[in-house]
Amino acid sequence: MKVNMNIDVHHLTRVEGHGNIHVVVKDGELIDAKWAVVETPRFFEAMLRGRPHELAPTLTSRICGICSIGHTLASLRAVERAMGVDIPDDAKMLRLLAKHGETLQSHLLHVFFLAAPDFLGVDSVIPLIESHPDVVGLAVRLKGLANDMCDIIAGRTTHPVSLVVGGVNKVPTKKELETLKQRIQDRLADVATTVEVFKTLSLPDFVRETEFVSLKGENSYPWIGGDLVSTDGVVKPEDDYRAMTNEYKVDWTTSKFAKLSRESFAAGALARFNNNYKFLCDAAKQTAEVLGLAPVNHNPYMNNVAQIIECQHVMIESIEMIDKLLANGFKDIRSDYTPKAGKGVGAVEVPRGILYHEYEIDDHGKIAKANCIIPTTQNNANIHYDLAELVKQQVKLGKSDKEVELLCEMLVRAYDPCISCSVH
Amino acid sequence: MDYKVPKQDINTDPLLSKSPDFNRKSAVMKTDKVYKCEIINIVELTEFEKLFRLKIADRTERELFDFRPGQFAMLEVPGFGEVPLSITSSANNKEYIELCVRKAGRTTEVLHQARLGTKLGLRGPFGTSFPMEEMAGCNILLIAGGLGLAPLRAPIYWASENRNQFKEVHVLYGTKEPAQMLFTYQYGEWEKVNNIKLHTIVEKGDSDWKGRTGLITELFDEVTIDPQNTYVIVCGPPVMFKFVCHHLNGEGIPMNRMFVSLERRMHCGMGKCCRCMVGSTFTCVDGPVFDYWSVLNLKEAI
Amino acid sequence: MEYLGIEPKKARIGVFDFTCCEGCELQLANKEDSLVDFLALVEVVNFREVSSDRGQDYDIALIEGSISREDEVERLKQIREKAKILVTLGTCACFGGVNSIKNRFDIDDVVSEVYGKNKVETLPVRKVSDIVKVDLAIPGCPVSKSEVERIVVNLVTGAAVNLPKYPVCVECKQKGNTCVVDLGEICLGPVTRAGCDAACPTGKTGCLGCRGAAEDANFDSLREILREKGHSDEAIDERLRFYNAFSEELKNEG
Amino acid sequence: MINKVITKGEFEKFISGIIDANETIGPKQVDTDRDGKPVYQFRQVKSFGEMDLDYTITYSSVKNFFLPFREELSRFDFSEKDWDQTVEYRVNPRAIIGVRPCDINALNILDKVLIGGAYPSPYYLARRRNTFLVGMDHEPLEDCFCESLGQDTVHRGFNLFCEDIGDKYYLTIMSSKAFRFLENVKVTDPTKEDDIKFHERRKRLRDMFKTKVEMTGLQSVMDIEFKSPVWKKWGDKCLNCGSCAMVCPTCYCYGIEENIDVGLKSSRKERVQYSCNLVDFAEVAGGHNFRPLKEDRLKYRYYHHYRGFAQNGDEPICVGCNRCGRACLAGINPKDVINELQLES
Ligand SMILES: Cc1cc2nc3c(=O)[nH]c(=O)nc-3n(C[C@H](O)[C@H](O)[C@H](O)COP(=O)(O)OP(=O)(O)OC[C@H]3O[C@@H](n4cnc5c(N)ncnc54)[C@H](O)[C@@H]3O)c2cc1C
Ligand code: SF4
Ligand code: SF4
Ligand code: SF4
Repeated sequence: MKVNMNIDVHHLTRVEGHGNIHVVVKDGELIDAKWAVVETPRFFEAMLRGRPHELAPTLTSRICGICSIGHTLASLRAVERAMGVDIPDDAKMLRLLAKHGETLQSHLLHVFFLAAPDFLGVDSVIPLIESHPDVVGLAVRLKGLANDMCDIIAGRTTHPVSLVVGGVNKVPTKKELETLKQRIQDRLADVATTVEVFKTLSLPDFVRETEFVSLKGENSYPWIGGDLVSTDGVVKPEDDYRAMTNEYKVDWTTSKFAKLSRESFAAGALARFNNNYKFLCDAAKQTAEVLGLAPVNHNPYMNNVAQIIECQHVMIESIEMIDKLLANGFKDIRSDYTPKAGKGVGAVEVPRGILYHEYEIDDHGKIAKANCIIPTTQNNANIHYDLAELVKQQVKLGKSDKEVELLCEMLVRAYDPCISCSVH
Repeated sequence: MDYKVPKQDINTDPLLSKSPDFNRKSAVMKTDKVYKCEIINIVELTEFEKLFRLKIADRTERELFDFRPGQFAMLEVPGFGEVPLSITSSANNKEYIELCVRKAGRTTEVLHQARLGTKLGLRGPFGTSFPMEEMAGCNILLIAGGLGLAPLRAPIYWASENRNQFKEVHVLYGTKEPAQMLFTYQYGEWEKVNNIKLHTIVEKGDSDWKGRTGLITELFDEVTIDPQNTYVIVCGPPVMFKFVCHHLNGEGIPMNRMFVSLERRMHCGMGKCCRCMVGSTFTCVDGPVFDYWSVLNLKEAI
Repeated sequence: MEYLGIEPKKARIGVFDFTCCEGCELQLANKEDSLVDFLALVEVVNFREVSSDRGQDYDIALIEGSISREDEVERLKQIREKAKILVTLGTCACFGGVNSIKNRFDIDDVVSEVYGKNKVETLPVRKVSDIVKVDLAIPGCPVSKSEVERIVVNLVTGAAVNLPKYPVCVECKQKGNTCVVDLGEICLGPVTRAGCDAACPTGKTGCLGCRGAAEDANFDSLREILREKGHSDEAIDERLRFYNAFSEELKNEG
Repeated sequence: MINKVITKGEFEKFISGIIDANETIGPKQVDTDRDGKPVYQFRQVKSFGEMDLDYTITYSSVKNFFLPFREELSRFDFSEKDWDQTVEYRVNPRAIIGVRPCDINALNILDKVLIGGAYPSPYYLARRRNTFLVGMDHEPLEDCFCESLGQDTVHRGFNLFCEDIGDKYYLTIMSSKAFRFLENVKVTDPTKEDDIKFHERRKRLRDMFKTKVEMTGLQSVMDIEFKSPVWKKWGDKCLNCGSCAMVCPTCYCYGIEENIDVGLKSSRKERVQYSCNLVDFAEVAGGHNFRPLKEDRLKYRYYHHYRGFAQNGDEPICVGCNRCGRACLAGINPKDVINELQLES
């Protein structure tokens, strides 16, 4: 039987921002498969011009409501590298803690609130409140912890307030840190339960070989700054990020596409996992084994699993950092500096992949030129080519257009795209 | 540790000499504890005003609630807020009290949706009152503008119930439009049964309006005032009593025989929150009833 | 609420995002301890970010984001027609937000800066009330979940909604903060409407005024104070214009 | 009143004993200001060392431990056709250490307002009665003017007061509880020498005051100068931000808020600290504002503070700590405003 399909998902739900899926199959042949972002562009790079450098992080955090801490950190790093500002170690640790809070909160939001309804066959998390109260309860508890973690360290989960050029502005109290540590420890049990739940779910079996790009760990699982690496063996310094992304414009979407050694590459939890598996803590490695994930894995749906593994990893790493901070008693959290002209890049692993900010700062300490490359932009091409391959494979298997449509939606969601980001 | 200091126990230290007993029933409304009461009747007076008849549920509490004309109560609508309202029923009535409520904001709007049987909370009575006994043997002039008739209804009841104690009793009442007149259903009774002379005026009449139009001060031509033998009570918007009192002062009525009821924002009713301060005076405990001399002494009163 | 004869009606809510970061709608899923109760109050009939269910019969439309494209104008007008109550959620919707910085530049220049020779459709950024009637505004970048909760409770129970009229300093002092103006920064707290629990000064960063002007705010005095502390007018203006939340007030400034 | 003397070492052990057994609040450095000087606040402490008893002045006053910024007055629990009200004003006993004379005097003023009058506040009373207060003298700051108001020494309203006479504290024991607490502590009766040191210390402190505010006849001056241009001058600068009232030890004006809980099953009635400086303090339904101008509102705070209100016997309620002056970004402070008013008259 010759299959015809016409899939048109206008404004995909349960993702951040506006994106459309468009698939046409005629007589069993794939005619067209498109991933198009239709978010209204906001021109942050243009708006940054002329802004005082100290407001750049505040402004760019508004690129994205979910990874606002990530944007703040990338922006801070770009400003600080441009002006040669060194930040104290305790401040670095506090920033990373805030980052971990965000990773945790973003991954949880994605796994439980956006992706889980697909696996459990419902429209949204709301019916789950009744059907799966324990899972929702657990998700809510964990997310509460993640939010509080950001609040305590960065002042606020969405659009942080105490991360500033030179370091951080405000230290949490000893008591806050101690309670936080205790709470993380307590919640590790919930992660274990999550793993149990995920063991029972079967994720779609789909593979398309691709290239994975992430930061390159030196001694630990990488989050902020450092070299860039790909599974195809490319290694480049942070400053050469443009050579790692090669952005280009396609005509059906407001977001740009990117490529490296092949037609497309992927960034995000799975990419980090594939490149830096060896730096995961033992417990996280064990979880990977339990959930059947080993590097290098080419199934994009496994991104959800990689996210769970990262949740566990950052929780454990946070406990270690809090211990160190408590022992240090943080004296030094902010360095003084004099604004000066310069150019700098900041690369930060945010939940969805590497985020790059690059600024040129003038003599008055104002931003003269800015460029930001968002993970979803890097993933767009990969999503796009995955869609084509997925439809081809599923049509061969004789799946109905409803089934294919759902799988396509799930595929896009698996990347956890942050669309409004990508058209900043 | 070398020294063990005993753990302190609650309320043992006579640090402060004065220790009010908050458990006494009569002191109940001195805290934020309310008397629970039930709406037993609702009359829709105008588009914006309703009259609520409330019965305090507990008998002892009902007996304790003893007020004088001019006093107000704090009416609590649980969940929404508490509002000061003049008690508009007869001070003689121990069965229920009545409050006339204008839909004015958050709490009063919700209150207007309440039905018969709804349970509300009441604290009070609070504030000063009109010296009704002192007025015995004299004429009384009750002058109200708009909602100002509500606080005057209690003295009207008083005058009616003790009609032979007073000489002439006049009510001068003005509103913007005829539709805003309150308690119209009682006018006949006041005039015929109680021998109270009612004079009304509206700023703007309608096709059905047969009475006078104009400002309330114009009604003075209908009454002859004996300045040495008259008490006046004025309730209404500040601009109104400014003119009225000024006029009557000119007629020779002593300032300490003219009374006004002031309205300010109130949050506690107990002389604490300071929201109702006028000059250095609390409207809630030193008022709301003031004689005209005191009002003139209050900075920024009118 | 039954005691009053008021039957709390579940609020049928549609959440719609326009040009923004979607951080405000994200707040709706925050505050874990009351989340389940909160979700019981509302019936979400259209909320693309968390649900695939797309109903069209909502009473309350929560609008997030500013308006910067022709199709958004149309969509907004359609929503206005359907909604009984239209609420702007967040600074972008209420005032234009950071997106408005774009309006300081030439539009073509902005497009070419970001997209090179490619053509991209865009309009100057406008706030929602420039286009349709707004019944209720909840400012904040992002909005505060406690305030949203309180407002939703009020909507559901039919009580009037009030935002604080006084400035952020009140909350800042209640938090026990050291004033950041004393620490040498520019803080717009004295002229900004409270309600955020002084989020920024509590994080030791000056307020940028995302909640718009407090009532009868004294801009002249604040400017004078900041000048005396050595801040340039340029730096003060940069902040006053950051969220476009004082555009009306600045127009009147002498 | 009984006087004793205690060595500083013994005193530390005594206070540590109190901290061990009770929730204790003391002055603590919480921050540093622009010039690197410490900023102090009253905070809960777990050990003697955490406190800095030589602190200059706390940024906010101790008032908020008696009048919290937000306090539940009562709650309503809804049932089907009815509701139940709960009023709770019991609090756990606690101790506050190191309170300065002016701050204790401020509490004494609040006592008059909140416990005196026809309607004593049980919430305040419960907190006041369950707080063990240890006062302590100190060297006045440049801008303190409590002496002008006669509030630089304190005679009541505390359990124990300590005056620094070198390596010892001269104690004034004001309550039986304090006496009992000191039972197992090594205290001695003051010697002649101690008494002399005590008087010297008092004199030295008194001589240190630099800021004088002319209080003579101020009450009538305030009444007469109700329309003075001084009010407009300062009113134009005033941000109406309420900072002064929030940090002031005697500002007590408040508002009531009632909110239904998210579950719709209960509601809370709360007292929230307000300030007559805030724009809607005197606004009534329908939007009429009895104090529409900035100067009206600023004047009102001064009026309340220096003319006094009926509830406290028409006395000034300011204790001269100048917290308001320090907190005010616009540089409005009692010394300048009052001295200018005095010049007007
Ligand atoms: C002594 C006294 C007697 C009163 N008698 C009556 C009466 O008999 N009938 C009547 O309809 N109204 C009367 N009022 C006015 C009535 O209290 C207000 O209309 C009512 O408080 C409005 O509350 P709201 O919550 O509906 O409005 P909102 O404006 O939403 O009220 C918010 C708060 O402001 C306070 N408030 C607002 N407006 C006033 C006001 N005009 N006066 C005092 N407080 C205000 C309320 O206490 C409330 O807590 C009286 C006021 C006072 C002071
Ligand atoms: S930090 Fe800002 S908000 Fe806080 S008191 Fe100072 S000026 Fe006001
Ligand atoms: S402090 Fe100012 S900028 Fe920060 S959240 Fe509040 S209003 Fe917005
Ligand atoms: S000096 Fe200022 S802060 Fe201190 S008591 Fe007087 S008014 Fe209050």
